Amino acid sequence: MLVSGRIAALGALVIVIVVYAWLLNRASKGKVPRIRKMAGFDAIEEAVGRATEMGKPVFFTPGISGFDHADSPQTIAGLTVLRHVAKLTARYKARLIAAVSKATVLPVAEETVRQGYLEAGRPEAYEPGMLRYLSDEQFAWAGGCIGIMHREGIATNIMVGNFMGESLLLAEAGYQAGAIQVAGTANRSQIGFFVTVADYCLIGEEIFAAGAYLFQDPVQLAGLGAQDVAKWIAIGAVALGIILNVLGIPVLVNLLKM
Amino acid sequence: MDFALLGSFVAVVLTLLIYSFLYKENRFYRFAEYSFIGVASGYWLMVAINNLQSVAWGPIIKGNYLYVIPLILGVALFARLSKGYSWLARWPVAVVVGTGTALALRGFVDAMFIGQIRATIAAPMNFDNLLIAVITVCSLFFFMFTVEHKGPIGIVAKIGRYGLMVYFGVLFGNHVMTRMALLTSRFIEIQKFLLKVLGLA
Amino acid sequence: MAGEDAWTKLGRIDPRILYALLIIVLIIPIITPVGLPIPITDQTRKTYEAVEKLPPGSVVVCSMDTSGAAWGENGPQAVVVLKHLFQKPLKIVVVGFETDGPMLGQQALLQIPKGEKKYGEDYVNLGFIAGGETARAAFGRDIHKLVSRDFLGNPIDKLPIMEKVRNAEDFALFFTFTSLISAVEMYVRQLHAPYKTKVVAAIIGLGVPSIVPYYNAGQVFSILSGSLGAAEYELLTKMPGEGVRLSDALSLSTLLVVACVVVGNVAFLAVKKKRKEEKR
Amino acid sequence: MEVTSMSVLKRREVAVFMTALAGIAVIADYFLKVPILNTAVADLLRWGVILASFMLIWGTISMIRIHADVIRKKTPNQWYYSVWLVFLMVVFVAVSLIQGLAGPSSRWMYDSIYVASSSTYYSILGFYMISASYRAIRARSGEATLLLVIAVIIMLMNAPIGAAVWEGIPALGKWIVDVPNTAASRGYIIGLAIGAVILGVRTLAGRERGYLG
Repeated sequence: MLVSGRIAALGALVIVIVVYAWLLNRASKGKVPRIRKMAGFDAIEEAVGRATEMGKPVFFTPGISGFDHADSPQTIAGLTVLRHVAKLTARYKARLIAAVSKATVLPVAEETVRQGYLEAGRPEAYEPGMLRYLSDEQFAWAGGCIGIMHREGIATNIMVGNFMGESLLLAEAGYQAGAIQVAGTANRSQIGFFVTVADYCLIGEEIFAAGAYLFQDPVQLAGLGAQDVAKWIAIGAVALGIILNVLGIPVLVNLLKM
Repeated sequence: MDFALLGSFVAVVLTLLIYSFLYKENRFYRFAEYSFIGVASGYWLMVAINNLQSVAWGPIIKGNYLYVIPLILGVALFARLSKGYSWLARWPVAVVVGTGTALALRGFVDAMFIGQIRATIAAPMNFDNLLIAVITVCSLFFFMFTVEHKGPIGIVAKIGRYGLMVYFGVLFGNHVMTRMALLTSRFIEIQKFLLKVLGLA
Repeated sequence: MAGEDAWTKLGRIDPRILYALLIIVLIIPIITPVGLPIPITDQTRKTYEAVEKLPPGSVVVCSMDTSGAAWGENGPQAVVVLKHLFQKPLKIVVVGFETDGPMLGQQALLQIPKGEKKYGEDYVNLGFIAGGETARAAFGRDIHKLVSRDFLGNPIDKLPIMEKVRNAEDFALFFTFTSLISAVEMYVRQLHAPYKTKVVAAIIGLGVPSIVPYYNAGQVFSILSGSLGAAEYELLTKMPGEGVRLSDALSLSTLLVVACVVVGNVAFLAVKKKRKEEKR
Repeated sequence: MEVTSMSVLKRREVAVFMTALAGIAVIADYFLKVPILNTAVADLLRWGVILASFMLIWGTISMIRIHADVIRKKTPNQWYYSVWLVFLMVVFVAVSLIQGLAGPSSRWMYDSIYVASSSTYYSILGFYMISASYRAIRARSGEATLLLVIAVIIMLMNAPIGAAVWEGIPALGKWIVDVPNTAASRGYIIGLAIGAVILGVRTLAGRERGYLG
C-alpha cells in the first residue's frame, strides 16, 4: 500500500510532525526552547537610539509583498519587526515613518504600530501619519521610499520583508542619506546587496525568527525548536552517511531510497 | 500602413519614456507604466477566461458534471463583494490553500529534504564532494536558532556563514549578468527599429 | 587635505555620469560587434547532445514560465532551442504555467522556421494553465483530463499529436524557460520526484546558483544559463542569433561593473584609512 | 433552524476543516497507493486549477475596482492615468474577444506595449546596478569583502573576456559555483524545506489562518 521510493520521506514527515506536536504541547505548559543571540535584531535598538540622538526620523518598510502570495510569511515577519521598532521609537521618543507597498498591508501596519506604542506605554504618541501608503506599483513605491529618505534626512533605515529588484535601489538611497541600515530578506537573490550595503543584515530564515526572538511567542518558539530538531537529523544523516560512504557501506543511502 | 513598423515605433517610444525616469521622475514615465499595466490586466483577464473554458467548461460539456462543484466554489469567491455573504469566499480559498500547501509540503520533504541529503552522501568521496558535505553541514548550523553560536559550534556556524557569503557572491555576479543582458536586449530592439526606419535592415 | 577631497568627491559622483558611461559601453559593441570568443559549458553541451540523441517521435515539452520582463534572456533561449527541436523528428508541446508564457511561446513559434512540421500533428501550444504548483502536478498526472482546448481554441481530442502525449511518463525531455527559481523547484517536486522526468532548467542567469544543487543531485537534468547559455546553444547548433549578439555588450558592461566596484571600494578604503590616521 | 445552520457554516472552523481535509488527502495520495484516493485527489488537483483561474479573474476585478475608485474620486494627478489604464484594458479585451487571444491585434498590443514596457521597466535596474556598485556597495566587513571578491571572479567568468584578464578565471569560477556555492545553497535549500514543512503543518492544523482574511 505504501508507495516505494517515498517511504523515507513519509518517515521524515511523521518524525517532524510528532516532534512539533510534542514541542507545542511543552510550550503550552510554558516550557519553550531558548533562542540564540542574533546581531541583526539586537542592532535595531542601537539604530533607533541613534535616531533619537540625532533628532532625525527612523524609516521602516516591510517590503514589496502583501498577504496573498507565497511570500506573505516575509511580510508578516516584517510587520513583527515593525511592532518592535514602534515600541522602541515610542520608548526613545524618536520619529517613525513606515511606508508600505500594498494597500492591503496598510491597515494591518497601522494596527501593528498602534500596538507597539501601546506596549511601550505611550499610546497617545501614536499618529496615523506615521504610516504612508505610496503605491502598489513596484517602482512608484520604491521611488516614494527614496524620496522620503532624502527629504526627511533619515538617521536609521530598517527594511525587513520580501524585496525584489528594488532592494539595491533602497539600500543605495539609505546609504546616500547617511543612515545606519538594518536590512533583512529571505529572497536569496537579493541578500547579497543587503550584505554589501547595509550595516546589519538578517539572512534568509533569520527573519522568520522575529516573533520568537523579539516577543518570545511560544508557538513560534516551538516551531523553531522543531525546525532545529529536523536540522540536527539532517546533520546527523550527512555525517553518518559520509562515514558509511568512506567505509563503503551503502546502508543509509539505500534506506533513503526506500 | 505597416503595422509591424508602427508596433516597433510604439515600443521604442515607450522604452524612451521609461528611460526618462533616469533623468528625473516625470509624467511620461508614469504614462508608460500605466500603459503596460492596462494591457497586462486585460491579458490576464482573457487568459483566465480561456483557461476556464479549457479546464472547466470542456469537461462539463463532455458530461463530467462533477466539475460544476469547483465552478460554484469559484463563483463563491465573488461573495467578498457582499457584506452578508463574504464568509462564502473563504471556502474556495480554503480548498486552494489546502491543496497547494500539501502539494508543496510532500514535495519539500521528498525532493528537497531527503533528496538533497541523499545526494550529499551518495556522491563518490573525493575532496570536492567531501567539502560540499562539510559546508552544507556548516551552513545548516548557521541556521540553527536554539543553539548558541559559541565555542566549537560558533566556529562551525561561522564557516557556514562564510559559505553562504560565497553563495551570495555568486548570486551577485550572476545578477549583474542578467541585469546587463536585459538592458542590452532593449538597446538591440532600438537598434533594430532604427535600422528598419533607415531602410538598412 | 587635497587628496582627501579628491577621494571623497570620487565617491560622490553624479550617477547620471555613470549612466552615460554605461550607455556608451552598451552601444559600441552593438554597432560594431567585437566577436569575443564564447567558451561552451558542460551543461549547455549536455542539453544539446540530449536533444541530438532523442529517438524520432519523442515528445519534448517546452514550458514557458517566464514574463515579458525576463524575455530578454529567456527569449533567445526559447528561440534557439525551438529552432533546434523543429529540425529534428520530434513532437513539440508548448505550454505555460505563468500567465505570460503561452503568448510569448506563440511569438517564439511564429518567429522560427517550421520546416515540414504541421500544427496539431507535430507541435501544439496548449496555452496557460492557472494554479502554479497544483497545475504542474495535475499536468504531469493526466493532460487530457486537465486541458480540453489548446491556445488557439481547438479541442485537443482532435489534435493527432495529443494521442502520444498523455502524462509525464510520455515526456522525453521537459524544458522550462523561466525567470523563477521557484518554478524549477516546483518541477523538481512535481515532475522529477514522482516521475523522474528529465527537466532542463533554461533559467535567467540570476537563478542559476540556486539551481546548481539540484543539477548536482541529478534532480535537474541540465541548465541553460541566461543569455550566455543561449549564445552557447546558438554556437553548438551553428545558428548564431540574439544570444551571440548580446554577449559582446554583456562582456563590456560587466567589466564596467567590476571597474565601478573596484574604484568605489578603493575610494572607500582610502577615506577610511585617512580617517583612522587622523584619529591617531 | 435555517438561521442556526447558516451561522454554523459561517464559522471560520468550517474553512479550516476544508483546508485540513484537502491537505491530508493530497499528502496521503503521495505516500499511499489506494485507487479511490488517488483518483479523488487527481480530481481535486483539477478543481484547484479551476479555482486558481477564478482567483486570477478576482485579482483583475479588484484592480479595476481600485482604479474605478480613483476615477470616481478624481484623485488629483492620478485619475487620468487610471482612465488610460482602464481604457487600454477594455480595448485589449475587446480585440481579443473579436479575433481571439492569439489573434494579430492582441499580439500587436501585447508585444509593442506590454512586452516593450515591462522589459524596459525592469532593464532600468541595469543602470542602478552601475551606480550602486560605484557609490554604495562596500567591503565594509570580512564577510562583505569575501562576497565582493567572489562576485568579481564570477563576473569575470561570465564575461567571455574574463579569460583574457587571467586564464585561471573560468576554471576557478566553475569550481566556486560547483563546490562551495552548491554546498551553501544546498544548506539553504534544506533549511528552506524544513521551514516550509513546519509552516505547512501549522497551516493544515489550523494554527495559521491569515489566508482566510
